[in-house]
Amino acid sequence: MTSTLLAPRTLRAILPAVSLALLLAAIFWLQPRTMSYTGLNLMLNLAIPIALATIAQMFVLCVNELDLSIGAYVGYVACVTATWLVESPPLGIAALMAGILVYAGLGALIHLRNLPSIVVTLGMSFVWLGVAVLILPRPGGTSPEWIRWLMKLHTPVVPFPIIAATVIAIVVHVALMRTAYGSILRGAGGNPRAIERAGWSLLKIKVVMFALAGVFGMLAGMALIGLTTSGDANIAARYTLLSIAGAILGGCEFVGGRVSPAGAVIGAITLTLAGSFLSFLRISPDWQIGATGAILILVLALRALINRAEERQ
Amino acid sequence: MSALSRPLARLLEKPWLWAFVGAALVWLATIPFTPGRGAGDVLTAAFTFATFFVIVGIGQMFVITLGPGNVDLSIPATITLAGSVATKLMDGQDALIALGFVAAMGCGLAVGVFNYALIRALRIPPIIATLSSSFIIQSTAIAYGRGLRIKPPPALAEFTTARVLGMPVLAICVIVLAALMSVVLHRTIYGRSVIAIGQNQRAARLAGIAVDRTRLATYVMSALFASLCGYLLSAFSGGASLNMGEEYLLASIAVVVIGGTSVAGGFANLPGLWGAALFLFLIVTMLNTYGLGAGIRYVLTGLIIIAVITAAGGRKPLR
Amino acid sequence: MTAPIVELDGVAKSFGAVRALAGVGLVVDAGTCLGLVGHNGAGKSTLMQILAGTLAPDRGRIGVAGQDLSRGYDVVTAQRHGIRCVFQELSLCPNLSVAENARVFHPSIRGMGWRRRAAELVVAGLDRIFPRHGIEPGEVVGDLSIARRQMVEIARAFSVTDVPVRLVILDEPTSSLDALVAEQLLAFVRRFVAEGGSAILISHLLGEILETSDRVVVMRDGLVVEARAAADFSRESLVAAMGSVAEAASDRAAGFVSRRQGEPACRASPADQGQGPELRAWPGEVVGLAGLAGHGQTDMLVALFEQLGPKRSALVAGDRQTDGIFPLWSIAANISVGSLRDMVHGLLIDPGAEVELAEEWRRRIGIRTPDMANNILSLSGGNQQKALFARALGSTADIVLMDDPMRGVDVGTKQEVYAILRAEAARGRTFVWYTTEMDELAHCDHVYVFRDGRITAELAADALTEEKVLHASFADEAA
Amino acid sequence: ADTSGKRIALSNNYAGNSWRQAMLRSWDKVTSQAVADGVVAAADAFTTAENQVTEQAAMIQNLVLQGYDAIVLNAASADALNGAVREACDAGVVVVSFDGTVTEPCAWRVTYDYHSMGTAQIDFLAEHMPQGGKLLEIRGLAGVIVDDDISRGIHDGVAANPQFEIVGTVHGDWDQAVAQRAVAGILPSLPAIDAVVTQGGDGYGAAQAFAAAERPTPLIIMGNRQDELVWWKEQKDKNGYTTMSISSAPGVGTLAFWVAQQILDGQDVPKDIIVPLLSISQDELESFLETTEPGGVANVEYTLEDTQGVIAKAAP
Ligand SMILES: Nc1ncnc2c1ncn2[C@@H]1O[C@H](COP(=O)(O)OP(=O)(O)OP(=O)(O)O)[C@@H](O)[C@H]1O
Ligand SMILES: Nc1ncnc2c1ncn2[C@@H]1O[C@H](COP(=O)(O)OP(=O)(O)OP(=O)(O)O)[C@@H](O)[C@H]1O
Ligand SMILES: [Mg+2]
Ligand SMILES: [Mg+2]
Repeated sequence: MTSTLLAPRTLRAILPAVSLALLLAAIFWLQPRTMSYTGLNLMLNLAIPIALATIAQMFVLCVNELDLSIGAYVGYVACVTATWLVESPPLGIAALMAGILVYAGLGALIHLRNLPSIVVTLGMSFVWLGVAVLILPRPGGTSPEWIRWLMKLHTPVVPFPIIAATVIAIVVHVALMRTAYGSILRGAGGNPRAIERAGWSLLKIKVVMFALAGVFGMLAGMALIGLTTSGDANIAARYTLLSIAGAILGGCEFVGGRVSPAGAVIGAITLTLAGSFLSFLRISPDWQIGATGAILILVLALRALINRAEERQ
Repeated sequence: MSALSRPLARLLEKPWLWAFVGAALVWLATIPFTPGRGAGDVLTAAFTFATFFVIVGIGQMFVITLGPGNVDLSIPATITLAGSVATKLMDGQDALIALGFVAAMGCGLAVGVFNYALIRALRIPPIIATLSSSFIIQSTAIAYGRGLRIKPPPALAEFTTARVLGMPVLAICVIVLAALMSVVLHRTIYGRSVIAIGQNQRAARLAGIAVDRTRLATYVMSALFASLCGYLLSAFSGGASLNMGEEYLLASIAVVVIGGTSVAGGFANLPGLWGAALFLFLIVTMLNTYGLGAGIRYVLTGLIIIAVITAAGGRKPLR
Repeated sequence: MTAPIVELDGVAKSFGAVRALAGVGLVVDAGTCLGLVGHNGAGKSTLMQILAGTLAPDRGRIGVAGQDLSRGYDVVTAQRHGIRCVFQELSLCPNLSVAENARVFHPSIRGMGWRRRAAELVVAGLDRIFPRHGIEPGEVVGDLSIARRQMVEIARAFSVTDVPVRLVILDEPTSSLDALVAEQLLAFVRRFVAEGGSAILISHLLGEILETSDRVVVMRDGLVVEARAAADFSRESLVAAMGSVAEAASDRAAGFVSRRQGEPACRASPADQGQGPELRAWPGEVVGLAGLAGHGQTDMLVALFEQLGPKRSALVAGDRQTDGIFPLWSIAANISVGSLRDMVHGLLIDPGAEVELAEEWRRRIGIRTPDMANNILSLSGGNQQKALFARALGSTADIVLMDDPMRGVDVGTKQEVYAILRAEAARGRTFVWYTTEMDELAHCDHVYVFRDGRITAELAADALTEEKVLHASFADEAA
Repeated sequence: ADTSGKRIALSNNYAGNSWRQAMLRSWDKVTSQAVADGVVAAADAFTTAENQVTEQAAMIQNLVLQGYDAIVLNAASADALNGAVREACDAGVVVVSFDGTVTEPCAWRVTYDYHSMGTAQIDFLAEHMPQGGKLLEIRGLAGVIVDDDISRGIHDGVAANPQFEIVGTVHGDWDQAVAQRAVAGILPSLPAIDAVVTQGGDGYGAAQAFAAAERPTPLIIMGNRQDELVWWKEQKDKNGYTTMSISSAPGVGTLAFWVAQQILDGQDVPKDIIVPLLSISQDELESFLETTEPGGVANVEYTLEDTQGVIAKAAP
């Protein structure tokens, strides 16, 4: 029993969770006040939109593609949510649906023309940013009441962000890792030819995965507005990089359909906390940015240990 | 097939062709709005600025060719660090130009080795390793340079802005450099090793390729090119600044992929870097010339990139 | 008599300038096993891909169970009519579990409890064909050895959900299996056929074909050149029909002279060896690694390769898809990558030398392609394997390590390769050769038998018998 | 009230340019003196690594958790941090925003009148070029309020002075190199330019682009970087080149610090405090150059007394 628990594959699967636990422990130690309902709530709620964006990126990674536009898309959604969704909900909903449709269309275009997704989504990142600037030339807008209410929810005992993160991880895990069609979707990343030979449509799979990325990107943008209460075209510019880094940190791989929804959520939270950790350390301003890097490296150095263990086996 | 159409078909297969076609079309669309010798001036400006994109693009291209997951996100920070260190050491004196160069290259060497140590010894995925190290490098640059903008030595500044027959001297040097690197890519053991590793790292190891040595060399090279860019850029734009590298994060990746290099690794080409760099500069210039608002400009930039790549189409896998 | 299960007529297919099939007819009767043989690149796999619906023919008629299905024939149609195919290159998703891979193949497995049903289905299939297979349905396919992956794929193809299985195409199913497991499979195919199913079996091991098939069809250069009852063929007549020279039995044992003098070229022990013989190989020797598949032979070869380094040794990889080929490169570049150091003049690789090396080996080992500058994937499976062979043999390494290198290589070429090996060994090169075929072991001077990651027996050529090898392969069983 | 036990934090979203570096150094200089004098207990500076809204929001929340009494904020977004700022206010923390200000009503704002930074440029031009002329506008980063405000000021100024015409606009993203490149790209398509209106900090890049294109140097409105001032001085000495410099001084952070201290002290401070822009005229050039460190930026730091003066002026 212990031998399967300590098997490298299991170790690697729980690695992201262990990194996160260590980081949290360090934060609690530095600043015991964070170890409270409000503390956790404050520290974690901003990780929710990043986790959602990371999940979106993960869907795209799962079929061996990369989305460089997710940050700009989240910005677009944020602008739509902060303006049209409040002023005229039907228009807002239509704009959000259009976003998902465009994502699905991108999936189809990339598959049919066999295009490198990274270039197409790079182009799209400009398009989303442009549309966002057109919708909201200067920062502003307000959050729809219900989103705000949801994001500020005071759940009993366990803070809302923890519940939300768990729900996201479980829902996506069940849908992608446990359902029958989910295995086809992942298989398309592992060996597209085999999936095709078994009679499945790769076109449909790409469309589904990109549309899912669109949906989760949309949720990320809406959640973000719920927290920030108003929008800005550049609001999520760094999400592209964060979502990729979060997914990789969570054990997803660039090719081969090896993904982990729970890992992605944990990875996103780890990245967010690494930034927080810093503000609990008193470091000279010159080195604060560098400290973020050092923390990431420390958290990841754990991998080395586990890989060593694996090599010895 | 007739004798004439065969070379033409060969040309049409070149992955870099479309970046140049895109650049040419955008240039033609700009000309009607540029009176007199404006068309030539636009090209001169394009070559001037594309040069810097190409320099970092070369390093990034070798890294990306190493296969999925390989990308160097520390390029912007390295540019900043090398630029700051070099200008501070040279302190505006022509006599110290060589010293500044050596110092910049030293920064690159250190960064490259550090990056690869993280990747290899600590087994950190390259994208996160280089992201983390970029923070540390940026901090080093801040602590060292304190954001002071020191003037470059006049002779160096003159060199980076010099022209012959309207063509920037620096651009000519970098065209030669790109040609050299193209030979390195296709005709040396090192280049072959990079391409082989990018297709299948395990197979490469079993085919007797020195995988670690090649990957180390590639990350070091990427950092060296970034440093070179930082050195030249700080001379060109009158000093180093802390954010001088910022826009090279996306740009270095963009010129590589728009230039027709495969993001999945194992397939690269150098001419495409020039095509893509010119293309990206000329799009901005064209839209600026049309005097459109920022929103519309972004949208059009994106659509033009997608249109060009769609026209080029992808390569179908064989089996 | 019922209508034949499959009738192909005038099927043709070209890839650019290469004509893979030049109008082929093929009839498979219900309740029979059809053996399909032919040299590497004869067009067997192409024909089967057309029958499986994964490749569209340029022209030709496809009839299934008396119906003409030529129009719009595709994978889904083939599956609806109970036609299944185990492709030459594995078609499993490495990131999915064994059970999930079964699900990929069977759209009808879904809804609640699908994992359990998929697992049961694939395990039942494995139990039926390969008793004592030891594969867990939850295992991730990427972690399985190539032989086990092959077993999963075969079991999957024979498993039944909503559509009855009428015809199973097996494209070189035994090339990655050891003799014992291959025997299990062939016995199962006989049972399957006896129960009324049909099968098409492709193999370069003619013994298998003659034993298992009812009828044998021989292809050559994209055409069917002969089709007769298996009983009408002998090994020799089959070889002749394929257009190869008859194989000469190995005479290693007869005039065997040990070369074991002086210093060995290399020596090593498996990691878990403990007590027992050490692997040693002398210059000029062909050393065989025997035993059942997956008992540590491949690890031994990789360990040797790491120990010796690329200057002294070259390796012919076993799993050509994941360890061997560079899929974006030409055939020539795939070969020359093993010899780059020797082709450098000044600082640069000499393209002339590359072309020369490629052409030399095209000639010596008979790689079938119009142009060595074509992509490696344009080659048939067996020809890709020859390119990997050429990579190792063409290098200047003294020690050549070979991981079951004859996978999918046709009879004629094997003879040529044996001859090359002998010639190279005579020049002082050392070969360490893992194989599961007794015929191939007969070409070795010295054989080490592996069991559970350890060497359990060491046999010189004059002491080598099938019984001894089998005994050592199961040595621990009795204890 | 006594503020000697109070702790103040600076939450800064970006440190990657010389303005921010100067801001951080001014902060350090002024606040460490204040701490040494026992005016406040602590004044720590924090910077985010990613210049990103969510990261800064998290930082604000963490500062609240750490029990700071006041947060001085240079925000990554005018609106998007409102949620976090509201929570800080609710927790009883004083929030004073400056430079990158926030719109949340509970926070104090120490702002420059960026609109007037635009109009002042045109007013200057109208005075020095009564005949009018063709202008090139260099803007900052699209979608950011400061960019929008300055640009509006410029356009309003042009509307009031119809002898001027803006013939080209580029976005320089407040980055010297980007501005230089954008100007170089558009110049071939432009007629002769009489003046360049900027958002500060892009002047030197623009000058180099004109020189590279072998175009006559127009009147370029300068920012406050030392290299811009030096270039101006060189031109002035060579041919009497005349221009002005208008910009925001990085020392404004120290003003925000004192504002926070005054609020903690129980003083009545209006929510909006307008700070005069740092404007350098032809005559003041030399004196500013003397006090500006090479490679740095022209700056003014504020004392408690200065701050009290500014507050008094802002009070209704
Ligand atoms: N198949 C493999 N899988 C994982 N690790 C391997 C494998 N083969 C070798 N290694 C390990 O990789 C490390 C370096 O091997 P590699 O062949 O890359 O050497 P190298 O440093 O590139 O060679 P050189 O000394 O020529 O530069 C060794 O520690 C080796 O154990
Ligand atoms: N995708 C392709 N592109 C180009 N040529 C191809 C392609 N697929 C097959 N060919 C060519 O078609 C011919 C027949 O190949 P096929 O794979 O059917 O041979 P085979 O009889 O199965 O050989 P083997 O015994 O080696 O598996 C070969 O000459 C091969 O090079
Ligand atoms: Mg075949
Ligand atoms: Mg075999």
